[in-house]
Amino acid sequence: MKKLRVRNKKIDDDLLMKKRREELDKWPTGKEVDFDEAVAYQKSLPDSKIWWKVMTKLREEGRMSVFPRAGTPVLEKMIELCQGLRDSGVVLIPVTTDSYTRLCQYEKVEDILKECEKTGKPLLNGYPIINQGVKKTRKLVESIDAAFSPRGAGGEIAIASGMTTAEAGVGFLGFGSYVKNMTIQELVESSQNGMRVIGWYADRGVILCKDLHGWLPSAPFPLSINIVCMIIEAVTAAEQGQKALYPLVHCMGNMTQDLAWIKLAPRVIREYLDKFGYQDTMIIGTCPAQTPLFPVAMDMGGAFAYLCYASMVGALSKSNAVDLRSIDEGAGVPTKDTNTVSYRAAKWIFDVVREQQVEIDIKGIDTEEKVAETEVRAILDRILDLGDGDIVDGTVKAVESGVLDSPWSPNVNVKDQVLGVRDARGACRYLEFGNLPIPEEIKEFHRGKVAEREKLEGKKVDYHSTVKDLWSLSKGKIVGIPPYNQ
Amino acid sequence: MKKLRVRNKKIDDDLLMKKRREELDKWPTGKEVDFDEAVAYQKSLPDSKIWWKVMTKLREEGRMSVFPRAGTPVLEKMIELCQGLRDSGVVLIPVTTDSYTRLCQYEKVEDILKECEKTGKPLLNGYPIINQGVKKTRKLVESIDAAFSPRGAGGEIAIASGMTTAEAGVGFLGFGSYVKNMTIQELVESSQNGMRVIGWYADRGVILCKDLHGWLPSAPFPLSINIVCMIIEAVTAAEQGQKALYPLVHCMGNMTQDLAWIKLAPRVIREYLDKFGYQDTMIIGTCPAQTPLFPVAMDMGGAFAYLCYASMVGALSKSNAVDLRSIDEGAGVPTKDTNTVSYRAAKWIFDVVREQQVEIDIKGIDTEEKVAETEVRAILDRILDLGDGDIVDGTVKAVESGVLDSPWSPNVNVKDQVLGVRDARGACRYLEFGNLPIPEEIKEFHRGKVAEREKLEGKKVDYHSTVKDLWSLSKGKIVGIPPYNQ
Amino acid sequence: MKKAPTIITGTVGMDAHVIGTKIVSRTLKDAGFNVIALGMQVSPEEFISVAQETNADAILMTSLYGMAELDLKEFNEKRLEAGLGDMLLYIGGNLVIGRYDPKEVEPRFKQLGFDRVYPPETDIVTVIENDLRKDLKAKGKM
Amino acid sequence: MKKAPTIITGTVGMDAHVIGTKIVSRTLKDAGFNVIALGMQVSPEEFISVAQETNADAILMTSLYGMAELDLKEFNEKRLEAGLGDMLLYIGGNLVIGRYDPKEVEPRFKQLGFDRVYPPETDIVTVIENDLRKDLKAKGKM
Ligand code: B12
Ligand code: B12
Repeated sequence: MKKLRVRNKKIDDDLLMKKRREELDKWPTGKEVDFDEAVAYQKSLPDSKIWWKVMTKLREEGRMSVFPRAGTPVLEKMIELCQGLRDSGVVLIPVTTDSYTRLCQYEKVEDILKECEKTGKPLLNGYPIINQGVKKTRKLVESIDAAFSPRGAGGEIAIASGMTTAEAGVGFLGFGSYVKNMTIQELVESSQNGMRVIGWYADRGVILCKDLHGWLPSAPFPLSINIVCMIIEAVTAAEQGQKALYPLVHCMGNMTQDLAWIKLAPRVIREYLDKFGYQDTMIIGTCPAQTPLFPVAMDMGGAFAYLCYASMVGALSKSNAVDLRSIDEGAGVPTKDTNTVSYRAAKWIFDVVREQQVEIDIKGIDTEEKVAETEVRAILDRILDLGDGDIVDGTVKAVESGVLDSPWSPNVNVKDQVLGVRDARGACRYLEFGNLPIPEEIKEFHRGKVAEREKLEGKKVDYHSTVKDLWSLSKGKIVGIPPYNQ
Repeated sequence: MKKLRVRNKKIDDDLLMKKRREELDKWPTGKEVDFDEAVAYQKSLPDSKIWWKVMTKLREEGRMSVFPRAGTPVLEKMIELCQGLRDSGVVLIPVTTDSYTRLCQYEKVEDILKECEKTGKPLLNGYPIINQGVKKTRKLVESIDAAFSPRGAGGEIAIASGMTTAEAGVGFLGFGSYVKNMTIQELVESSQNGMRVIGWYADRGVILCKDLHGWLPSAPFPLSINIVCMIIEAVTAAEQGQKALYPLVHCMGNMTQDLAWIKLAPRVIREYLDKFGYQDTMIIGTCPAQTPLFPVAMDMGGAFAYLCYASMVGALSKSNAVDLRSIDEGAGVPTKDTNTVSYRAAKWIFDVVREQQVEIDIKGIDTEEKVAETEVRAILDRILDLGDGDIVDGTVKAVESGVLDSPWSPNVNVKDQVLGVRDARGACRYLEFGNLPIPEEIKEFHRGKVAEREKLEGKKVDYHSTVKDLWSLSKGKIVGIPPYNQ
Repeated sequence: MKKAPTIITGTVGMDAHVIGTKIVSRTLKDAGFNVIALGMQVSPEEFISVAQETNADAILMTSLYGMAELDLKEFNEKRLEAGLGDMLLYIGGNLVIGRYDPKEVEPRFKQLGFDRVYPPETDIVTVIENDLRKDLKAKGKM
Repeated sequence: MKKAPTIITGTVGMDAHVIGTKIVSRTLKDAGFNVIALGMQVSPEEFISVAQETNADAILMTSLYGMAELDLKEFNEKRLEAGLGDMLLYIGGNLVIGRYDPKEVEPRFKQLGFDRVYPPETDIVTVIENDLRKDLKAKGKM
């Protein structure tokens, strides 16, 4: 058997320190970061601000939290927004950064931020963490008794501010959904020859947690590709010293599949972490996520139902948290009030259903789990073949050849030769397999399921079905049976 | 074995016709009813207005409808309200009557109704079906493509208007929750020596459907008493000629129990119908109901979550309908808009989850089903003993002696010596057994579960726990574990 | 020590919602009051005649079904005629039909003679401790 | 028959929401247009230079991330300078941050030079059939 390994040129400590400063020097607030002081500050945080400990405590006590999305540019408004979340029972608070910050356009941000502060209007679609800097962001963190996670950007400004998650490893989210021209080779280089900052903190006893996102399936699409990418993210993050991880499991709205994937993901991730020798990296839970399109603003009832569905799946799968949007998701950035009412609904489900510790079984979960698992193993085997045992090399070749592929990517270096559709019961199936190395009998299984839908609807399933399926949950119609009385 | 039977002095046809007219003569609109014309009108109705057929169609197609509550005095507003319901996918429409109509105070109603029409204000808490009469109510029925059910009152005015449900049998809902001084003997007389109107219609090919309500458990309370009463209602209704029935199963918010009861109720009702010789009376489905207190008006998120929970239980149990309140339930009579948004949420769950035809199993359902079934059989056995095989005589003696009993009744002739509380997982248990003939080992089971809660909360469970439990769902806190971080 | 004040409870008119008044009654009893619990569907006349007979110090009335104003149209007149002007009058529950702002409804019920008017789901223990004892003391009834 | 009109598509500024513009592009192609799909994150300058190069008849721009107004501040000036005053300009998506009333936002984008401004989740097939063909014909481009 090939020796399994992760390509990684470990840079030496001097260079690491130099690179860290260089990164921080991109904007004046970088000066607010003193590395040793940051470690000391992190170590002074109470357990209730440490992400992996909060997750663990939730699981041990049989409870859940919403993991929302929240970001608004002005600090005082941001504190208000987050306090609103805390009041609705949220103990895991994200700091969603704005799009310009994510693209390092700090000068532009500075001007707009001033305008925001002057006019009181939220002209940025998130919290500009770099421009706000450590002192101000610590004020945010200290104001609210919860754990914080920077989303999309933040680096050591976030860490020094007392946020307790950080990104390491090969990140498919950015590559697959946010960038236009990056190659997979560039992604690997940038995340691998990188700074090992997470490991540096871990060596000093500061464990920064991370959610595994995988390659975002932007539409109803089987989750196997995403799970493969979560495994790659997990193994490469562990290699860089990340000690606490958990999968965000993208739920597509078919209850059987959603529950099957929530079972499967942590199990196979654990297995591969162990295989690669990262037994000491913890998987501290699971967090189902609401992925497909949200009902439009006018359909408040549908929006509530969708988030209650996701909360219910989280509660029944005994997850520690659910990545939930607000009822305003289809409309725009949520306000404090729409967040509050949305997460109050989720909390009702959590407190009522999760705490009952229901042990549920659904007919067909086994099949869905087996199908997804077979796909995951087939794709990963091929990747390790391509890399001759090296998961990173294999990943590069896999993306280049479409062995790893996902639909609707904005990235011109992605093959984009695959498509998913729903079947007669709303489960996600492959419509186009592209170059995915999926075993023939599994392909047949998908084709059979697609044929069932064709029979039910009396018409061919094609690209247009895929487009229509983007809205299946949003319109509250997941299954192809015709409307009542028609 | 004793011969099982239902006491019933069948009145002769002439007397029946006389009594029917007497009843109708209580208010001038009674003249609008011509019996033969009513039969002809009923027979001319399309399937989509015939309750039992709509229910059957829903089940056959694997779909669901909300079964809401709706009633407002002015006809035009009532049509608007019902059209709003239909637009949100409701095909089973109730006509909730106002409190004065239920108590036959038609003169009073007439004055207020005039006032309503003049001012446009809904001064009555429902639709005064008797005062509105046949012509107007037919307009309501004909305006909307759905089946209609009069709630609380209506008699032959409702039937002649084209509504397709009607009450027969010994009705515990009124006796247990609406009246103050009636004895069980009086209840039995009034419903038994009654008019056999339902049978009269059935003989002419008009099947009027009925939901079995049982004795309303006004608080978290095990469902066995309620199910016993549904069996009594079923058997006595069948005796009077009712051919289509279905149980409203009162869900208390513990998912395991709710699903167990939904399985149990139709099964034991069928069994006893057969035992008593009513094989030709159909059970056409199940309809879970939201029974405990609703979240207050300010907690819109909680209200949505509660109704999504109930919808979900309905969908997972493959029920044909769910008896749902609106998010305004805790506040007051709902408007068209709050109905619409509420039932839109339910419809999302129905269309997304029900149509997936999920086959669910939950650990513990068997135990809950067995416990409830054992209780039901023990109580029914005692009733049949007391009545020497006659279920009606037995029922009279059972209520008089507290062998049938329920908490919080307004009726002074009810023992009211029983109480329920939730256990450590939110399931409903007996706290006080009163005179219920529950087997000792089952009593021990309840006591053990209550003890678990006492251990968890570190304090005695008593009357105050029962009062607190009235609000457990409404406050979104069903299980006794202390709040997070305390 | 004075003897315990006498309090009448019940739902007015045709209101069948009995749970609230049952809890109110038991809580008052547990707090040491002399309670006359009339249960549900008590007519305004019955409240008045029982109050006269028992020389009651207060009525804690309940109405949930939204039609209290209709039920209480002539109540105040009659109770003043009956010489019960000094008796405390509280009412609680869902006082009108539909969603409402308690602040708007309060004056309407004060007009009908009530000393205090409570919004839905009022905690009765707090009312006893914060309002009832104070008001009874102010009237020299405790 | 005239040759098919040329339409440019893409998301403007830093907007990464590409699915909508991908669907718009394919639907236009299927409807017989000559489509130049620039994908996501197209700068205003790029839209203008590609329009000049290809002599485009219309741009169907997309923006979902709420910052379109910031991205388009100087766009209209520049395109008029570039002599593209006659080219049709449509924009669709989530045009500002937060929940909004499309009626209020429309005039702001018309000010920025757009001929038509669409609310979130607009059906593109309807737009092509009802608006685009009509507008192109009116300009003699079809
Ligand atoms: C249970 C219930 C019933 C049961 C009642 C059983 C019984 N005999 O008690 C049944 C099924 C019979 C029933 C019938 C009807 N109901 Co009903 N019912 C309810 C429900 C679900 C709960 C009420 C309850 O028991 N609350 C619990 C008790 C403990 O609370 P409470 O009474 O408010 O009392 C507390 C406080 O208010 C306070 N308190 C009470 N009294 C007083 C007095 C004073 C002075 C003070 C200080 C405090 C105080 O102390 C208590 C403890 O904290 C509510 C909706 C909800 N809230 O979820 C509707 C509700 C009250 N019902 C309503 C209606 C309309 C009806 C019906 C007309 C039609 C129908 N929908 O079926 C009939 C009317 C029957 C009649 N003649 O009255 C409406 C009232 C609407 C309005 N006012 O606009 C409600 C709000 C539901 C709705 N949105 O439609 N109902
Ligand atoms: C998928 C998604 C993402 C994916 C995008 C993947 C990708 N590369 O495409 C990812 C995860 C990357 C993402 C990122 C972000 N997103 Co986003 N995202 C969404 C989501 C869930 C769906 C968008 C979508 O694909 N819709 C489906 C397509 C087909 O619809 P469409 O684009 O509207 O196009 C249709 C019509 O509008 C029309 N149309 C499109 N263009 C045009 C043009 C013309 C002229 C015409 C006539 C018609 C037309 O045709 C299409 C077919 O009918 C929405 C929320 C929702 N709706 O549920 C949020 C949403 C758009 N995102 C939002 C935000 C804020 C962000 C982020 C800033 C932060 C974040 N929340 O993560 C980043 C920004 C990244 C960036 N630089 O742009 C906000 C925008 C808020 C606002 N405007 O106020 C939304 C509304 C969510 C929210 N409430 O917060 N997002």
